[in-house]
Amino acid sequence: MTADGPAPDTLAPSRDLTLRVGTFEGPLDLLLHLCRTSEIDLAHLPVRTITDQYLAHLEAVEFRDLETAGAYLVMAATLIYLKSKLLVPPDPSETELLDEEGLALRQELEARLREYARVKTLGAWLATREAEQALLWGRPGSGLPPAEEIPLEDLSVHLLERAVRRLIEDQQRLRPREVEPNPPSVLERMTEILSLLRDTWSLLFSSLAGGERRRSEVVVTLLAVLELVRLGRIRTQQTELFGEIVIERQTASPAEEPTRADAS
Amino acid sequence: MPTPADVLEALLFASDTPLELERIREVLELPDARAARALMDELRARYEASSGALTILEVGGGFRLVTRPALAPWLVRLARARTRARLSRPALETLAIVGYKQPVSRPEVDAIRGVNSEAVLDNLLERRLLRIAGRKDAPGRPFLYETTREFLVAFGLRDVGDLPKVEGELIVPELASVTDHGEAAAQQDPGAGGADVPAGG
Amino acid sequence: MPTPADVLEALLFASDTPLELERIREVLELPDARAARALMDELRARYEASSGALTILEVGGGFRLVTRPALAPWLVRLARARTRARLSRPALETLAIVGYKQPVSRPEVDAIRGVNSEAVLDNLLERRLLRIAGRKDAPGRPFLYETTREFLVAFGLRDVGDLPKVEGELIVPELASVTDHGEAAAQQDPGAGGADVPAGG
Repeated sequence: MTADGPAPDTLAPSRDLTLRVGTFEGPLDLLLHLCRTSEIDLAHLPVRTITDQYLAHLEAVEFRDLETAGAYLVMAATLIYLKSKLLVPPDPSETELLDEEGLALRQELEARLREYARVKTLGAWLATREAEQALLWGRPGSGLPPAEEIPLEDLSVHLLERAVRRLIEDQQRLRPREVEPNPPSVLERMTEILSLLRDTWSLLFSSLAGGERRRSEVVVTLLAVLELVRLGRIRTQQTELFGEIVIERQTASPAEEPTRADAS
Repeated sequence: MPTPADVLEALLFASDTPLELERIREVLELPDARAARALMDELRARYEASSGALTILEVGGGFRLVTRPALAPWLVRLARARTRARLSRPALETLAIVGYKQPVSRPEVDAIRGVNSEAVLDNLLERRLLRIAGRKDAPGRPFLYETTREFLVAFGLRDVGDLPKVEGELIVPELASVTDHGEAAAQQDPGAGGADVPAGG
Repeated sequence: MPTPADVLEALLFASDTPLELERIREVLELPDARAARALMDELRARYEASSGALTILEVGGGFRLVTRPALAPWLVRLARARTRARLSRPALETLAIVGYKQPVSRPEVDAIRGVNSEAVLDNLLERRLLRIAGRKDAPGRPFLYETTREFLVAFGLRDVGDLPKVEGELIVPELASVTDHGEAAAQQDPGAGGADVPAGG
């Protein structure tokens, strides 16, 4: 495994800060570290202990940027929420009891942690492979005659024909959209966001609208987010003006269970 | 007159990317890939028998001629300035995710790592360890990422199948209660340390 | 344990410039250049005795490991096979666009393909399948590209009029509406060098 600190290829400007954060690469990494040091079984997460430890560590963490800070805070909020769902008064000898929703949330957290643990292990495995390969030297550069000195053999003209056909077909498929920009409807986007939030409880706005920075896409996404907030299906946080917007799943919609609103 | 094995040796020597069996077959006008493989085996046996400085590696869908690991100390001295920048932990973890989930989009990578992975992905693209495999049919139509041959070479893998099986490490017991939360919740890790991955795979 | 001759072999193999005796002396911590020369003679004798593909050449004040001249024809064949294989899908697409729409500027190629085509165009220029035909009278005065005689030869065409007729028309989008698109310029073509993409994919 390489040293825990970031190697030279990470983002240059954030390096110093990252080092001060310690060796954590995000909230899951911190959480996993806490579980490992306390020998916590990832299949039976003690909510109270882990929440208290996480919050205690959070104070010592210096964030590399607002977005990362947001990610840590979303995790903190989730843990606090989860802790608030514990049914029985604290009794360390008892196993913790949660209601159905809390149970599901905890299992999801456990599953994410296990997945992250696997990723980390695989990352470490890759690091050892990389180190092994660093002991091998190949030939520097190619010993073959350079491309421009090699006469090309006949290429089939059908390759060109196929390529141009493909392009024309693509254009014909896309043309209606090009002429009359037809961004996905707000409703469609809302459905998509909710379905994404089934797999994870928080999303970054930038990663939703980030693939293609078309203004219309961003606008539709924003409208969809606002509408979902209004409907109480999601929560959003933006820690600073023009900062990253964090989108979280709102598990219980106030419309269905109005009393929950006070609790959270 | 050079023997076929000599020709193969020359091809390996001159090639800066892994040499595929199909390419060998083509250049040497062999009947099939099996014949190319047999010739490769012959040459490899010759290299193993002589205890010279070089050895043949099967990697990235082809074969490479490289120096033996034992010679690294002297080569380091030769190339004083040669410092291959090692990959950072975020880079390795991101590669791990793409390696076993490919093709995978940035939001998915973000979700697994719990942090924004844009910069790391860009960096890995630039290093040609990843490439864009298309776009996902999802909000924002995000790019899909997959690993490259460069990735295989950098980690000495024949193909992505050489990656250790992480999924298979999990024991999936019957879960009585929650059915709503699908596969994620249904997977049960044997224990806290349960993510051990056997090398070699 | 590697012998000094093995170390020398590794140094020759991994060195990208002719290896000087002084350098050998230094890396192997030999007493003087004579000792380095003696070692080189030993290795050369070994290479001459075995009739493999490689030989040691004294050149430019140093020594190089090279393939024997008799093997050159196969190396040309390999290079040719690879060049052909390396006409990746992006390369063929770009060639097709230029072939059918020449002369055409890079922003226009970008707009049709939806991705940045700079690297592909450079590659095709280098291969002499395309050449620059001048500059377009448009914002930024971009280069115009057209196909070359090599292009015709490679595809077995007498002239570009011989290109097969295809149904439908390839439309070159109006660039005014395209520049606002932004994304095209931001995104590098993943298959740029095309090394990983097999022909005709």
